[in-house]
Amino acid sequence: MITLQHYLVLSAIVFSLGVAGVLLRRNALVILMSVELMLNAANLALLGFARQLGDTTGQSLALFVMTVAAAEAAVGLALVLALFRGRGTVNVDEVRSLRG
Amino acid sequence: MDIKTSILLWIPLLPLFGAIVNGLFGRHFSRPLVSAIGCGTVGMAFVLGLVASADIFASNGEARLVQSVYAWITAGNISIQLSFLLDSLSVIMVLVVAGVSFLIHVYSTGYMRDDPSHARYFAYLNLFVFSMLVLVLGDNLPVLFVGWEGVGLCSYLLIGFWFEDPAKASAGKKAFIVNRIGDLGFLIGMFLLFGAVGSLSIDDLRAGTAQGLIAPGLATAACLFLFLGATGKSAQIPLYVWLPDAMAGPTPVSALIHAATMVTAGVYMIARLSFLFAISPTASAVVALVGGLTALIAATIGITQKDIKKVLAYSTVSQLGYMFVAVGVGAYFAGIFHLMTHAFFKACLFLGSGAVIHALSGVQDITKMGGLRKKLPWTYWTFLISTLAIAGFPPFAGFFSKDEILWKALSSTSHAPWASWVHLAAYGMGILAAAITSFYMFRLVFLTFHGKSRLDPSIHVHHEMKSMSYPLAVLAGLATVAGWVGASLFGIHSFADFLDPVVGAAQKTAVVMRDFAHNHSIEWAAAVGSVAVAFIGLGLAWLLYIKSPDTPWRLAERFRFTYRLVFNKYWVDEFYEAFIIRPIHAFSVFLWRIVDVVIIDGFGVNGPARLLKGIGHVGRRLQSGNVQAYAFWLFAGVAGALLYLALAVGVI
Amino acid sequence: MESSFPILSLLLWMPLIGALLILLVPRDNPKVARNLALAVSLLDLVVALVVFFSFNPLARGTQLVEKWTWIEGLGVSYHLGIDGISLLLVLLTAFLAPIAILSTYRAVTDRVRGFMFSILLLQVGMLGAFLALDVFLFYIFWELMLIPMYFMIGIWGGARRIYAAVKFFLFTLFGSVLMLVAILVVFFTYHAQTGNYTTDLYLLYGTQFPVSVQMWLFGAFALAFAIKVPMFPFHTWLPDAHVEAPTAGSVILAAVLLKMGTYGFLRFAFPLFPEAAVRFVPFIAILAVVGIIYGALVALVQKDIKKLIAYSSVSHLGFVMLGICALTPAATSGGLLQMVNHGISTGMLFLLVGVIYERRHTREITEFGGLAKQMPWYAFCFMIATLASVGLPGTNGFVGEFLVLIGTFNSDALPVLFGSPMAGQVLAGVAGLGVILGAIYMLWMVQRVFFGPLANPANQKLKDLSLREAVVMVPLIAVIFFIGLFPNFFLSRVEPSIQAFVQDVRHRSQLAQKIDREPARLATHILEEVRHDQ
Amino acid sequence: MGEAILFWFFGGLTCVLALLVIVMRNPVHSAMALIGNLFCIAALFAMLDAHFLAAIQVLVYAGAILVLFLFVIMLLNLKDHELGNARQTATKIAGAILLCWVAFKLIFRVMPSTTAGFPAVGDDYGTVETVGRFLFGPHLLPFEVASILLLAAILGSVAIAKKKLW
Repeated sequence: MITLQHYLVLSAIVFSLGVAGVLLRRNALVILMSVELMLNAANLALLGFARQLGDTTGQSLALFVMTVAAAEAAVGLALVLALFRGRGTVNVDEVRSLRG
Repeated sequence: MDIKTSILLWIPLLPLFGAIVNGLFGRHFSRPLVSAIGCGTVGMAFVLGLVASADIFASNGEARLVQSVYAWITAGNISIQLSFLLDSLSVIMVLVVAGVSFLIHVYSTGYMRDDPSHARYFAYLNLFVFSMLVLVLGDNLPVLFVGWEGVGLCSYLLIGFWFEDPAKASAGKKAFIVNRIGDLGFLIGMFLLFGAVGSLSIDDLRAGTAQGLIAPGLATAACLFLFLGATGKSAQIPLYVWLPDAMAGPTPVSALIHAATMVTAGVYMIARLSFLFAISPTASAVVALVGGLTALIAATIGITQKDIKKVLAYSTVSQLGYMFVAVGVGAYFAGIFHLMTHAFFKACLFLGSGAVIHALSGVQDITKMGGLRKKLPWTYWTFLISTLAIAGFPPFAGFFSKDEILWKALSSTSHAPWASWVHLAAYGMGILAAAITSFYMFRLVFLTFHGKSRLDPSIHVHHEMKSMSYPLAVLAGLATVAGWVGASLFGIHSFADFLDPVVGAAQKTAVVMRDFAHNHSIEWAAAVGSVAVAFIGLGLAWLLYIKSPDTPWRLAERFRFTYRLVFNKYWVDEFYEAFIIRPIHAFSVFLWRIVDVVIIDGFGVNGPARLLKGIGHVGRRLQSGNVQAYAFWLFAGVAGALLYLALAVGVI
Repeated sequence: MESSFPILSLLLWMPLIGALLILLVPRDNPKVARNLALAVSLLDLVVALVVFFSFNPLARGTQLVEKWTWIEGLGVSYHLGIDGISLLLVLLTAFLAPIAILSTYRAVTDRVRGFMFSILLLQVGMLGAFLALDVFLFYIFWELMLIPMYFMIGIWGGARRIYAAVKFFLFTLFGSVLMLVAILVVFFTYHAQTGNYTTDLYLLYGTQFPVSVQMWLFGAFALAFAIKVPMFPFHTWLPDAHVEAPTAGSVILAAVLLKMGTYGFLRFAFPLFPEAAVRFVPFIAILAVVGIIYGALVALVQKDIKKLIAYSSVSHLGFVMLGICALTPAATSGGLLQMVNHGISTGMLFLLVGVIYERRHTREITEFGGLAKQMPWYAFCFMIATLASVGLPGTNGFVGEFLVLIGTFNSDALPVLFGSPMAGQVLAGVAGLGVILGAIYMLWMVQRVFFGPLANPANQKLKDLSLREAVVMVPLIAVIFFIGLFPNFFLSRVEPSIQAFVQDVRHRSQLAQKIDREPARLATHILEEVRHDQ
Repeated sequence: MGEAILFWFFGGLTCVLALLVIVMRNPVHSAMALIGNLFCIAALFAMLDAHFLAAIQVLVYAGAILVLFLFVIMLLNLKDHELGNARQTATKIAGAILLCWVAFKLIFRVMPSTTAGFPAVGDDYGTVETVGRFLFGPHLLPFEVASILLLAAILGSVAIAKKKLW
């Protein structure tokens, strides 16, 4: 029997992989993709819960998450473009303006 | 309020008006106009004073006028009126102050004729007259204090009148600061009295004293603090050091402020509060003792001084000592009597010295004068008359007042157990000082006017000016006759009777007569004694400075140490400098450089700042600028929180 | 007591309207900005005068009250009102603002709009802090003052302006954060006791605290105010701030901002926690006296004129604190008057230093000498300010110092609080030494700056006061003599409020009862009988 | 039983593809793996009766966002040396492992274990109509705000991409 738990564990795995990607990769594009992974994992959990409760609110919430994800991707990619133009790299190790 | 009462306010206001007009606009006026405003307002004040005092003269001192102008300070239990009081004591003071001021203003029109700051001079001088009149007319101690500090301010301004000379500006500052020290004493004395009586008006204080509100111990404390104020203002030990330096001011100023009027304020104050001093024999004895000591010590310093004005300055200190002896032994009227005669002859002496200095274009060293008798006849004769007066030769004014003081000191004692000795000591010092006074005054006359001229040949001796000579003549005349009004030796008691309504009761409280007090032959013998010492002083001066002019220098060589000790004024200034001023200065630097900068700012303020900065430097390492590192710490934090949660619920 | 027309609000917000208008002025037109600021501050002064004359001098309580609910849930209200204590300080603030603005016409040429904006905003903060009768509202204005002042020092200041500005900011913030915590404790305690939330000052006066708690709360308030006063040993920000601040900033800082501290003691610290206050009084009084002497001594050895005056402020404010601590109507009235006096005379001194600084760009005393010859009117004004500062009778300084000293000397509260019969006498006596030292450092400075030969060639072409500068000085001189000669004009308006303050603190701290057990020291009533008999 | 097979198939594929996203050196490969991953998740959505969202997932993610990614990748046209090496430090790997470990521990232990499957829902659950009614009914305001967010994102990304920031 496939229960809510299965979906949640799957969601956690995907989320963790996303986190690992964000932390370990240097390529800004891959980092953005990892963020997309994390958002999708969250959506999966959200829809799982919604199905469990039979509540459509969770679905509309997931839709908003997608909206945010789209916006995030657009701005993030614009930043990557600008970064590449300015620095000639997409390696986040070389961007250290925040250094204290 | 009738007209005579409302006049009181105008007596001080007129000079104030003159001061404001001359001070603000005087530089645009012509010199005669400035002089006219200056002299005119003071002259008017004198006339108003005469008008206002008509009743008091008519009633032989019984009448009194009180004018309450408005409520000045009201707060809590304190209520101070701006009010003026004219009684027989203040009549004498007002007339002496306004009269002498008027003469000196007239004199100044000549003396200061060529000074570029003519208008400023008259403004200051008028301001001084205003303050002095407020002082003597004040009906309560705070109003008196307004005048008291006001004259101190004017003294400061006038001593430093030629401020471009740093030494003169310093002398002014010294005068103000030393006066301030005394003023604090005055303030504390006032506070003590207020605590006991709840009012500072003279009448209330008198009533309170009569009702026994002021305990004897408190009275002594209050009197001693007030006397500290008097020592500052009237240049007594230990605060006399400013007066000799004050000679840096223009000579008419020295005559007016530092001889005739301001410096006598302390004596006036004690006479004004005589009812209070009378119930404190201890304080009175201290006053008498300090007065006697000052009279003697200042006189000895006077012997060696070479500056004509310095000699007169020490002589002033010495004469003020006599007045304090008088008020200390309870002879309040004698103190005021001497105050009045001294105002005339000392003003005359100072103005005479001013005339000499003016004639010699600024020379003040008497060893470089001599033989001026012929060239400056007016000055010489008036100076001589005043010298005879101060030295105590009858029938000049000084003889009567000084003899009165000495006789009262000799013939009285007070309730304090050791007062008998104090009075005798005061008498002894007084008679000794009288001899020395006679000596140094004639030394001054002989060195200045007699003998051969030791003048620098390049100096041309100017003619005497009428505006300067007439006031000299008037003052010399007063120095001759003023003593007669109170010559108790000849049975004339009009002066004492006139003051009796104010100080009589106090005098009776304070004084215990010795058994020979009413023996006229002893009184005559004492008088003869004081004339004798005056002759001794005169004779010595004649011997040393006319007969054999070389002897003084040989004596000075012989008693080298003593001479230097006295010539350098016992090194009192140096003592104050080394043991009071320097330590305070060093301590202040310590407070600033060490306490403020190192301790408070260093440890208290910048210390924590540096600590935080150090922590920040450590924390800065974490800020690699790598966003991923930040994200790592973010997730590490989440992991830590989860771990904690797991441990807390016992999952792991 | 509701007034029909919200005149206090008009008084308070008019400078803000002016400040916003200044932002609309084009950047390249500083003249308009200056004149606009001056006009607004003058108008505000007119309103302040209207307030002053519509104030009923006989009434004890707060007047012209305006009260509207602001944040209902927390009981925060917009509550303005004025009594004798704030009346004088409001008038002082409104009086000095145009003078300070006028003094900047030549001194500030850079970012004029910003400066004028800051100065008007500062005025809103100051007026608000004096007018607010709600703790929350007060705290907002209290912090609001900080920001413009910080910028005034930090942008238009001298060489070490950043250090000075940060030091000023941190010192003040350090204290006010503790005060905020204390305010919150009071707020929640009131709620615990009554079930209501309120920040209204008069309601909070009624809160009951155990004495041990009061001690902490009073300590927090007192620290905030003591830093602002500033009392020894929290004074070290003041010399730095004054030296670096532009002239107008120094004037306002000395004249009004420092009064916030002493006002805070009168309005908040003492009435809110009377029992703790009377226990703290011995410490505060001793610190005040130490400050008087300390400030005077350190002023004695300063080389920079502004620093000297800054340290003299430490000394003068010590008198104010001593007057408050004496807890007698006379001394406390004197302390309040001394706040105004210090504002006038020290403000004037700073203006005068600014005048010479504009000409010579230095404030080192040794650079000057003999200026009285070259600048007689300037010397005249400086002399008057000096005399007012050293408390010469006839000037304002005397009245304040005299009342403080005589009130302290004969205070019936201090001996009880110190447990020693001579406490008042000793404190007043030592404080009196400060009067002497005051004369010494001021006159010594005057002598070195104005007297002596005009040796420095740089000083030989100095111009005397310009018409604008003279216009700035005249009202100050007039006020110096007016207060000196007719102090009752102000004291009579202050008296009822001060009486109420003293009685309230004494009564609620049980001090009055303790004093009653002491033998009567003042024999005024006997004297009354004597007078009666005569 | 068929449901279980589908879940394990799509679930396993999701995990594998997600792993590929983060380990591929070339971002184009990562993007390809991500597309697959998104399709699998869309399938899982459908299994959760969220048909509408499954469709949106394919349309928006695979159709729009991923295309955007690919455009950018091609625009940048990264050279081989510019791709860089993933130089992972030991601490970071350790941290990631620790994080995952804790997370799984928690998930398996903390949540109450149920064996029951999903409850039954109505036919209209997850349909366009139902979701639409929610969006334009109670969630109208957030919906409109979301549109503003998108607008801002469009403007923002255009502004950022046009400027030279560094």
